[in-house]
Amino acid sequence: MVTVTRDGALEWMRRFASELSEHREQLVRLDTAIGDGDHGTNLDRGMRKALEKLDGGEQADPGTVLKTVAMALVSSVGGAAGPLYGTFFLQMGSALGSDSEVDLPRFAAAWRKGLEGVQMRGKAEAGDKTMVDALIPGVGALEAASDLEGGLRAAEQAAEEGMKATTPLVARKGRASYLGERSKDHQDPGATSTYYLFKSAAESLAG
Amino acid sequence: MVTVTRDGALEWMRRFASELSEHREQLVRLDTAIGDGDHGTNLDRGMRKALEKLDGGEQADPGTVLKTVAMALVSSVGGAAGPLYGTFFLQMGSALGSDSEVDLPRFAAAWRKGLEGVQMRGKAEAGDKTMVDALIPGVGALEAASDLEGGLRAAEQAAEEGMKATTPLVARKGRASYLGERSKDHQDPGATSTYYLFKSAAESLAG
Amino acid sequence: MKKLINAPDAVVQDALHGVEAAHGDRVRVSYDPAYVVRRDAPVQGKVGLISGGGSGHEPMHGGYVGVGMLDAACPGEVFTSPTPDQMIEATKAVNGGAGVVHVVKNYTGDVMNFEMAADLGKGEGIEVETVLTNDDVAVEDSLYTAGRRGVGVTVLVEKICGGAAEDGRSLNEVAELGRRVNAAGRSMGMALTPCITPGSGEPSFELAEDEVEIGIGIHGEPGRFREKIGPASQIAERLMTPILDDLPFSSGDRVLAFVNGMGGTPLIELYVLYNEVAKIAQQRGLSIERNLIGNFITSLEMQGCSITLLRLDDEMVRYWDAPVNTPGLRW
Amino acid sequence: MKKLINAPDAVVQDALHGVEAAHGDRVRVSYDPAYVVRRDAPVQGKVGLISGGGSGHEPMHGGYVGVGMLDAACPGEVFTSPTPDQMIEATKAVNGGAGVVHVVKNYTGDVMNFEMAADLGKGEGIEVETVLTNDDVAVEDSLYTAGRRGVGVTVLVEKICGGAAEDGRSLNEVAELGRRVNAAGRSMGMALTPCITPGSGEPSFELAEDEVEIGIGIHGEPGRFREKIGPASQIAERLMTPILDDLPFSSGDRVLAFVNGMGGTPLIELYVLYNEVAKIAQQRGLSIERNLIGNFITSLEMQGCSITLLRLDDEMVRYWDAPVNTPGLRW
Ligand SMILES: Nc1ncnc2c1ncn2[C@@H]1O[C@H](COP(=O)(O)OP(=O)(O)O)[C@@H](O)[C@H]1O
Ligand SMILES: Nc1ncnc2c1ncn2[C@@H]1O[C@H](COP(=O)(O)OP(=O)(O)O)[C@@H](O)[C@H]1O
Ligand SMILES: [Mg+2]
Ligand SMILES: [Mg+2]
Ligand SMILES: [Mg+2]
Ligand SMILES: [Mg+2]
Repeated sequence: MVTVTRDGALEWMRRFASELSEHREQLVRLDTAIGDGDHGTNLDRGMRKALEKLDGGEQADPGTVLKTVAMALVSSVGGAAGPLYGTFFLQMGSALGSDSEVDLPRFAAAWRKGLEGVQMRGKAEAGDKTMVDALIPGVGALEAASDLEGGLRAAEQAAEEGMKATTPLVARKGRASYLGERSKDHQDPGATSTYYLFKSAAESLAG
Repeated sequence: MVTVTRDGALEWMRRFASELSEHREQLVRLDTAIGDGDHGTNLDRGMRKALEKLDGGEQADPGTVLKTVAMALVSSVGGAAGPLYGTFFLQMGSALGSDSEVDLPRFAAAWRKGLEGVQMRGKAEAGDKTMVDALIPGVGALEAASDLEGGLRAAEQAAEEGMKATTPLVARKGRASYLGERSKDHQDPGATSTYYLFKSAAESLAG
Repeated sequence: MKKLINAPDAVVQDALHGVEAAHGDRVRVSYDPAYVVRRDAPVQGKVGLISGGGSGHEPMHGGYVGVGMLDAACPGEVFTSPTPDQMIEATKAVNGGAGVVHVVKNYTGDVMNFEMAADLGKGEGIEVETVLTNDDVAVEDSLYTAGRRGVGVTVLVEKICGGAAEDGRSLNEVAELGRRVNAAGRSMGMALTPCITPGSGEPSFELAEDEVEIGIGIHGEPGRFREKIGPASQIAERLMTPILDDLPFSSGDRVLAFVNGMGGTPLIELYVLYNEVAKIAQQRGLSIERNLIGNFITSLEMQGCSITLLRLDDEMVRYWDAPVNTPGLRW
Repeated sequence: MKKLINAPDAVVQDALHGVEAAHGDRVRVSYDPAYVVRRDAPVQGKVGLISGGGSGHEPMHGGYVGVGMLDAACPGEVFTSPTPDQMIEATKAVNGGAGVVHVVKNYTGDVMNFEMAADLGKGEGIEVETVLTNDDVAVEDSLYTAGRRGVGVTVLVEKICGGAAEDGRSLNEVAELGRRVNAAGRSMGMALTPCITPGSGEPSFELAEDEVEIGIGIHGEPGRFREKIGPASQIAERLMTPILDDLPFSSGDRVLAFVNGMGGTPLIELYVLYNEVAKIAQQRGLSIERNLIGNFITSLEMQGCSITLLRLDDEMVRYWDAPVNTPGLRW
């Protein structure tokens, strides 16, 4: 596969939903340690709603798929993750316009727009111990790649490293920041769900 | 000792207070099982107050000692035990009049008056699984005795048997009665504290 | 045992100091003997209304002292009925010449202590009437036992009699109304967890991680039976069926539905339960005309709830709706 | 996990049905999107006041909908901020032409969701002002973090702004007053036990049998530090000192003292604590002119408490005292 199609985007979202459902408890546990324990439940509920929305209509192109997911997340997730993932998919989907096939450079640029949306919304910088710490390296790897498949695999790996690198950090954004130094030695739940976003992209689009 | 004097009565009350203080947890435990767990705390508090009252004044005779204890219990114990023990000591003390020395027949008759007061106040019959089940045999033994020392020892033993015999009973009075059949297989807390009343009498008056 | 207290035997006194500090504009506190009394007591010509009972059921009773409800409340030690001297002093403090009603929950200890107080109160020339509450259907009603416990309906009796007393009704009228409310009310409770009294430091009973106790009392007394926890709908059914069958309530009855928290149950759960109660009431053809939802007669930090249904008549509704201004109930 | 619920993901909806069944005379409930709104909304010419936040803090916010307080409340899932569509619909439902104030607790999720809603609300020609509450001194205030959490003062903002809105004050006046209340209020909380959200089924943290957590948030977020439990006097000191030093409060200040239960703490303990708070206030020369004691902003069944002090001015007192008729607060 050298481009992302509508069906590819749908498959990506299905995989993302099942990753979240499968790792729901893990995300709850991570969020219980440094937050309020709802990250897994909320994203799982949101992506179920998103799949319902996707199943309930026809999406013409990858951009519409992502914007549909965005709206479902915004109106069903709540918390920090709702607006952040909602904004991410909205910006990314908008960047894709109504293209029916998306090649690597355009796909990477859309991820970049999504990342910018997250940072605009949440004001987090690299190192603040948030989902941004998985997004930045993941998007960077995609931009640096020369083919979609390799780019997706590199991005997954980079996001995983970014996720793991959140562990020693002191949180400066979100609920974990209330803990100050005590937020150290815990992996960030949002960075973890973002890793699953890259993982599911690689598994569904790098076939 | 062949009579009960003012000092004997005082010693009895001190012993009773220290028995209750020593067995406070046991009484709490017994009352937790079939009641609300306050029997030990309440009687312990009450007898401390009673000793304070006794120490704070001069009592001319055994009857006054018991009536002083009665008033202290009534106004500090609360619950079922307050009025019951209060009535017991009030009736018993009144029966003793202002005699300064009390012999066995008069002493036994006073216990009987106390028992009658308890039954008047609480309407419990033998076998209802209450303090009455220790009082009845104890008072009976005292009445049947021919000397004070032997009578007190016999009464202690009879009360202990009465106390133990409450275990298989179904409670028909007091808080334990709410349990119905489930009150079986537990020794009654009030019968237990009444056993200590006889025990302390034997230890202080049968010297 | 972890509690926000200074010492187990100082809890009641310390809390009374807190009540005085917080509500000194509405109530006065006497410490020895202990009672909480309306600031403006005695109200001349008004029937005085007092209640009392063990502490640990807050806001009952101290939180219900104020205009439109109690004139005074006598707090005992935690879960221990108060003593006659408290009741006598409180009775005197609220006697405005029209007599005094004692609202007494049917527990051996409460009944005997109030009895002693009432005997003595009469001796001082104050006319006293007693209203005994005994609404707990979890307990078998029998002449040969201590009878049913007084639970949730006590709050309703205190509110409704308080309204009637404020309205200038006579001693006998207020007492009769209270007895009518008690006779028309039924309750049952359940627990998810036990509570720990400061005095004992130990849980009142043990429950497995998936068990509930149905028919519990408000002193941690064990209930009718235990079972595996079910959904709120099942719990509502377990409590409503004995209540409905006992009076019995019948189709067309107008009722007040009171969903009470035992102290440690979040309000959101009480609303979940209320929804189930409302459904069952509707199925049975009852019309819920008034309701009360929250922690009003509690058992320290126990998790659980009780349901009280009261069959209403016009007079009860009128005095239920009458203004009340107490720390615990106000409108 | 033992709870009076039907299913973890039905809690909020079921409770909303309970609210509608219980308080249908005062509020209407919308289920999709979920919000509770005054029955008579929109009140023409009155500034609309709405709030929202995760569920599990009852009576906040749904219990504060009614005359003299909120026009609408948007409940999220348990401990999860609600979504923009709820806020948008609620905003429309309460817009009487004078604009709408959003009371938002400073949590990343709440702020972002309300931001999205406010953007969209403006798009529909409704003027929206936001009052952000961030009174929790347990959290360090820094530009480089998410800042302080909004806790107890939120209840006070809602009551006082509600009074002002009812009094016909303008959008800017109501919002400015709300900001002033927030600026003059400080809070801190502590926990004896964790709570369990229905969604996770696990305790939010673990505490030893003799430990307390000082500086806890209302979502079971861990606090500043842990220590062995001490007497209520020590706990009051632990919470009061950071509060008093932060504003700072000074001798002669008139304050409202709010002792709040986290949901699972018996009222008697809150009064014990209030007594200690009053003592400390007196030592510091503060005059407690108003108080509030009870479970008003909770954390499910968590045992613990929070203290909020608000430095009062005449306008705050006036609107605090103004009539309010909601299920959770009424006078
Ligand atoms: N300002 C922010 N910018 C980016 N990501 C953030 C920000 N605040 C929080 N997050 C992410 O959100 C995650 C928590 O999400 P979630 O638990 O759903 O929200 P909440 O904290 O409202 O419960 C955090 O682990 C973090 O990765
Ligand atoms: N009606 C009664 N007559 C005699 N004794 C009684 C009666 N009711 C209760 N008791 C005794 O009182 C004991 C309980 O006392 P206590 O725990 O102090 O009172 P409460 O039940 O009010 O907490 C019971 O174990 C029983 O022996
Ligand atoms: Mg979270
Ligand atoms: Mg007892
Ligand atoms: Mg008792
Ligand atoms: Mg959350």
